[in-house]
Amino acid sequence: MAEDARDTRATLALLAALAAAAAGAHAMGEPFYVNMAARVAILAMAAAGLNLALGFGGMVSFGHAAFFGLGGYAAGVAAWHAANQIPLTTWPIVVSGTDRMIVVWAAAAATGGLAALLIGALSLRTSGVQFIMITLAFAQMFYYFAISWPAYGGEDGLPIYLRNGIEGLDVYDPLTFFVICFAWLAATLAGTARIMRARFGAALTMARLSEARLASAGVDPFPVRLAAFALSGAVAAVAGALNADLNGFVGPSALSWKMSGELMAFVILGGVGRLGGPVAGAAAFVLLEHFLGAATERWVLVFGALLLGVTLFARGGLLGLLAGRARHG
Amino acid sequence: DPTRIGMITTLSGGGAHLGVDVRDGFQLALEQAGRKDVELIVRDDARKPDMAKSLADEMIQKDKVAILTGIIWSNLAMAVVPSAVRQGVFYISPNAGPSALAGRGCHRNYFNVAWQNDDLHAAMGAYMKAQGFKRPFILAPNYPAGTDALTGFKSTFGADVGGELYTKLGQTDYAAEIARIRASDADSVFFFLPGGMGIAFLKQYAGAGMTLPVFGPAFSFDEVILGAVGDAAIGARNTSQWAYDLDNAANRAFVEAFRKTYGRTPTLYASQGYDAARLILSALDAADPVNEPDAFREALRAARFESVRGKFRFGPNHHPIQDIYVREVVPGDGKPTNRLIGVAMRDRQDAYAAQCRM
Amino acid sequence: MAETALRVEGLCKAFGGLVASDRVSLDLRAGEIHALIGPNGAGKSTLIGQIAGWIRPDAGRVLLAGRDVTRLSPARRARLGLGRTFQVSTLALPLSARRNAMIGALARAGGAWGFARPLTRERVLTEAADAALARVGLAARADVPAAELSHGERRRLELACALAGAPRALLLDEPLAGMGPEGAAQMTELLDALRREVPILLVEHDMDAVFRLADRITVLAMGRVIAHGPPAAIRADAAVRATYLGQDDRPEAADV
Amino acid sequence: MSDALLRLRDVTAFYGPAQALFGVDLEVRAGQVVALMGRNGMGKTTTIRAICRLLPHRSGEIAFMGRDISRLPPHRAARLGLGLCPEGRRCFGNLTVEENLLATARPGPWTIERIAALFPRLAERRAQLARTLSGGEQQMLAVGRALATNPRLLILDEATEGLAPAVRREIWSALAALKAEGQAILIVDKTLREMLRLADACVILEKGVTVWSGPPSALTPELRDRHLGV
Amino acid sequence: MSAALALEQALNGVQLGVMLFLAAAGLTLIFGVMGLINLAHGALFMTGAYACAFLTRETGSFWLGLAGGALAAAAAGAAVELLVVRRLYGRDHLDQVLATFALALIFSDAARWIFGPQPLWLDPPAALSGAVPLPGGGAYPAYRLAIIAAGLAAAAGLHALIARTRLGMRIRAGESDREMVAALGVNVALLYTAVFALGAGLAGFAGAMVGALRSVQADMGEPVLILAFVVIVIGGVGSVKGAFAGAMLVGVTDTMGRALLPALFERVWDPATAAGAGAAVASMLIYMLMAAVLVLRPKGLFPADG
Ligand SMILES: Nc1ncnc2c1ncn2[C@@H]1O[C@H](COP(=O)(O)OP(=O)(O)OP(=O)(O)O)[C@@H](O)[C@H]1O
Ligand SMILES: Nc1ncnc2c1ncn2[C@@H]1O[C@H](COP(=O)(O)OP(=O)(O)OP(=O)(O)O)[C@@H](O)[C@H]1O
Ligand SMILES: CC(C)C[C@H](N)C(=O)O
Ligand SMILES: [Mg+2]
Ligand SMILES: [Mg+2]
Repeated sequence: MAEDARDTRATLALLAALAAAAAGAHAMGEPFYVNMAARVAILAMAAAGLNLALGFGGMVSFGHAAFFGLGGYAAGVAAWHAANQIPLTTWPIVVSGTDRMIVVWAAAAATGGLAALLIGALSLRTSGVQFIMITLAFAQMFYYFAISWPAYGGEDGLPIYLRNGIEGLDVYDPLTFFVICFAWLAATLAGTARIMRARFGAALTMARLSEARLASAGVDPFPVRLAAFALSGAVAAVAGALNADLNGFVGPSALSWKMSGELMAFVILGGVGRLGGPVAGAAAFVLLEHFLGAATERWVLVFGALLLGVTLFARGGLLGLLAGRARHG
Repeated sequence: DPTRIGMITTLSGGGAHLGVDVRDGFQLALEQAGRKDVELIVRDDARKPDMAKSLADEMIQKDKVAILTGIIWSNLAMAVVPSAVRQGVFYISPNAGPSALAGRGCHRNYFNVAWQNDDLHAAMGAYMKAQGFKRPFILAPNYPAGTDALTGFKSTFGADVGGELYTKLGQTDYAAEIARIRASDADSVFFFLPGGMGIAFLKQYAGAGMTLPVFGPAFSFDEVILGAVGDAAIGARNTSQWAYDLDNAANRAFVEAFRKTYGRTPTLYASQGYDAARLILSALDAADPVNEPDAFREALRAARFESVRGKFRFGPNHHPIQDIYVREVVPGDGKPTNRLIGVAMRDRQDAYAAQCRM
Repeated sequence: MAETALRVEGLCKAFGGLVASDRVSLDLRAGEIHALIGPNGAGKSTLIGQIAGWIRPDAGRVLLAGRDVTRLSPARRARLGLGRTFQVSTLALPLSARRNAMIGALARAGGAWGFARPLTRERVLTEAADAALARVGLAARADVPAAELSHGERRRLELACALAGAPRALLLDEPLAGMGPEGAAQMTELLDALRREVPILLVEHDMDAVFRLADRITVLAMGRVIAHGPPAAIRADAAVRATYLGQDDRPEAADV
Repeated sequence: MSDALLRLRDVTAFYGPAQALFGVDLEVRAGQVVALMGRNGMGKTTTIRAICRLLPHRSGEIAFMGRDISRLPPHRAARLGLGLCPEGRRCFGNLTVEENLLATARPGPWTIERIAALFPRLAERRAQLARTLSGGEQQMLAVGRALATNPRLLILDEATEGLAPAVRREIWSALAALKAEGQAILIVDKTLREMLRLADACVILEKGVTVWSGPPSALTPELRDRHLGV
Repeated sequence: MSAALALEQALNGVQLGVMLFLAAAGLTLIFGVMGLINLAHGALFMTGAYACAFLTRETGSFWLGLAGGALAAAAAGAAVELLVVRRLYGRDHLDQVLATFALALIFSDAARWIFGPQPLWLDPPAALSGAVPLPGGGAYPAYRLAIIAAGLAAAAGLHALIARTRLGMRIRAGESDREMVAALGVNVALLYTAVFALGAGLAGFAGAMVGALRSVQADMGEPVLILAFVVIVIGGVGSVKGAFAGAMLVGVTDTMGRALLPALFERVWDPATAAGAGAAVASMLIYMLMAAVLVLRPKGLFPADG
């Protein structure tokens, strides 16, 4: 479709701009801005995960911080055990902590995916407001658990003094770390595009647009939705793990409802159900936070007003402005 | 190039006045010094560990600060300090003093110019024991400084207390806790609830008709808190390494200058912010932190400045060795105020110094 | 006797105190159009819902080609060959006509679990969809988003979606609703031709079409079958005239 | 000049993209009872929804008491004196009988007491939740609720649908009493005989178009067969 | 646990429940009548508290402050409805969530801007300071008793309004058939503004009362909002009766959990661990309750439509 092509072009342009920004910052010896680009990539990836459920699948999850945070804790806990040389479990088999990124990613994806599968299986029995609220409630459950469970820092969070690493790469080099995050983001977007063009995507789209039509065609909407929800949770979790590594810290606030709201805001700000929407949304947020934050203490106010304006008036989000009118709703 | 100092502190939310006072005290010292080659960057951490961590990264990477300071809360310090000092930055704590950073986790670039978390509570334990209290009910929020506080108290009072309770950090409704105190057989209450938590607790404690005498560290009875709590606090006794009516020249000058600049009586935090700045300034006189870090560190360790608390020196773990006083809340001019009534401990050194190997 | 594509036996359904289906039995034979008529709220859509699996009956059975499907999900029934359209359109409006029809063929051609191959290269699906679109006369409109189709075209697309699944029995709920005279005539012709391919259970208020198309008619009123038979008999039935077709100047039989 | 209470000229209406009315003309004068007729799905209910401003306006003229109401929101149109008893009753199920009558009542000759006198069954069920009423009782309630707004024009859409014959008769006699008092009524009903007995004028719709109007006496069997299928 | 302590904790639970009811009643009413999810409801709670603190400081009278707090929140609610929410009725929940999330951000940052980042402190009125003796030897703060009384009175008043007045009838009729209400001559737009203002006013009232107990700060609305969601999901979205039942259930469960679990766990662990784990489980308790209710009765305890 023509709109698809425009969407793809806008997405590629955004990615190119992000990569160029990181490279430029690196060339100018500004590791801070390289890290900022990595942050954009990570948040965009998490929002892209959410977009799969919310934008493409129509499941308004207000609890994706749960998966993002779980991924972060997966990274944090693995690193903590590795740093303190305490095995994760001793029974039935000894599992020791790890600081190998690949293992951490797999663990994060599994944790997030599994949690999403569980939460989804229960939550998808409801719809509408109940769905929004029950996903929120489940996320709050994780949040309070993290706050009060003292083993991994509780409310204080869990500093990661040693960044998880990959053999042969200097992950402390901001540019290297950016490239890793960027690769993940690109892979997520490419994967999403691919899936959405295939049968599964068609069925998921139909489950959103017309559940009755899908079922009448002989495809049960529930497993399709659940699979998309789990996948979405897994992607958010990997992003969460990257985020924990970037910050050298993971705390309960990664699980808080504000985080869920922000992820949602990235998706909407960028444009719901558009491939590059999350990238545009996350980039706009990070840039606003940084430059508006430097310019005025009232940047939250400005951000809120912007979000309100986009929601009320520009229904295609930022990408809608870039690539044509809204696809959603 | 000027020396850049990054201050990450709490300027909004329940504990905001602590950060405000540290900042104001610090800035007062800078202004008095009148040095053009020192630049201070202040940011609000909203008492969130992750926010503090990312602000620290931003200051180190983007603003290229040489010295960080300002953190009020131990949990934030635990998120920031270890990675900051590892990146070669100096961290001068004007308040938070978690045991982990005093003992095994100590670092050559980390200095605490206030006190180790246990200190004031240990002093209060000793004081209450001497005063003949048998069963104090003790409570603190559940975070590093909270556990340090009760550990410190029991280290001098003994473990046999009338009740022990950990609350949620930032909690503002203490109905359930007060009910438990009422139902216990305690003869006194010792609490460590810094910032807004203490205000809420004291107001609700008085409102519930409780009459057991209360004790606590100085932060729970500073002038800001007394202004909000009012007469409900009269009679309470608290331990402190500093008091505005402490009689020494540096302090008299400080209190007067602070009152003149800000129109209010300085609190403990203001004095700590002031001392932190003066410590840094004294070391800057001797060396440059970026180019001569070792000399700068030695200058810090020597602590060649006149502390407003009087005698001051660092122990081997870069934490103070100092006297701890007892103050009592008395009716004042419109609102209650503190009066120095004695000394609880002399030359107190924290219990973790021995574990520190630099 | 012709083979029975679909049989409903003693279906009962109550919503609270309201009995929407009251021991309804009927069948659908190969090659026929069986019309289901009755006043608004008689329980026609509720009956279709129960046959298709969206509404769980309180009692009774639904048999599809002799197999009891009463407990199966709508999707399972669809996979067993039950196609349907809805009273209110369920098309995915932003998607093209072809894409809508392809979804109709999804289950028949292997299901939804394909993650890599683009839909546009799924020959089975595109072919099934194009054939169905051609069947309803929308071949030329295949790439147009459903939102841009006229109301009549949409109703035909709805039908094409059902046909793409190669159903063995078809439930149509008011396919003529909201159509102008020409649209209604076209659709009537299409249905007339379709009966040879798949038997149809037709709910419709347009009596012209019903009497033209139906081989048999079942009349529902207040959840109950009040008449059943060939069109001529139904047209003459007093009870049907009283409750549904409307009265003329003859004294009202039911009126005391 | 025209003393028309309600006048529709060439009115069209759509449900989303689907057109339901293609050109409806209709007139109700003060004190008159007008029967709106046509087979199923011909647009009677749609016409009524258009009058009551429950559908967005596209084209044509809708005037009530000489005033163009086509752009008014429904509540403003209603307050000018339209009292709707809708198809399917649509009583407020979570309100009691009395509350249903009171919630939207406006001052005028029709008080709760008078409505209770008209439908004694409602008086007996005063405190019962509407959703637990029988269908006939709900129908009476819907009529009563419309009357309680003290309308200049009472609009009844299938007010006798699904009712037992005895109840139906009660409603018809109540309507006759209303007519005697000079109440203007626009009525849609499946039972022609009773309706024609009451009506002063008839309007027949076919596929959303007014195809005939005139007095009941002019409604020949040939016309009925052609347009009403009987 | 002694009887006096049990009574006192039960009262604490009821007090929390009453406060939650006031916050949740507006939320559920707004959802029931207009089908709108309002994430800015917590901000209206905060508005009430700030307005009360401000007015009390300016006028010296807590009572004026309390009334002003409720009114200010109601006015803010009406303004929000007229300017923003009105455009959201027909939209899907996603847009509603986002727009009201944005409103919540705007409100809390605006409060920080106007009143400064530090909390304000508000004292209960002198007449209600001190404690009232309880049977069994305990005592209970007079102000908390007053909150319970005021909350119950507000609940009763709300019930009377909804059940007895014509406005209430119209509100309920609107839940059942919005179009018919309009067709019968009720200005639904105005009705909605009124309902929104009413819900906001109740939240503001609760915020003002709680403000004097705790502190008044910009983010005070958030936890209340989340709890109010839990309350109405448990009680049945759209049902005022459900909100009351849900609020009491959540209030008592939460308080009892916090009071009992740490003590229970102390038998197994040391006080710090027990406090941590007890608090963990206690704060998760209501979410577990909610999940259980939703699994058993997906529409809550008192579904509005049943
Ligand atoms: N979910 C439900 N809950 C309660 N009542 C229902 C429900 N669904 C349908 N009904 C009622 O059951 C009756 C039958 O409805 P149904 O939709 O089957 O009628 P229909 O014959 O298809 O009418 P129409 O010709 O108007 O489409 C109606 O009175 C309707 O109000
Ligand atoms: N909500 C709706 N959406 C789409 N089309 C509708 C809707 N309601 C009615 N229609 C269509 O509008 C046309 C006119 O319907 P309307 O209800 O006005 O007929 P009617 O004359 O009142 O019929 P009946 O005698 O069955 O009540 C019909 O073709 C119907 O299918
Ligand atoms: C305000 C302070 C008393 C806080 C405490 N020192 C801490 O480390 O958290
Ligand atoms: Mg139907
Ligand atoms: Mg009709």
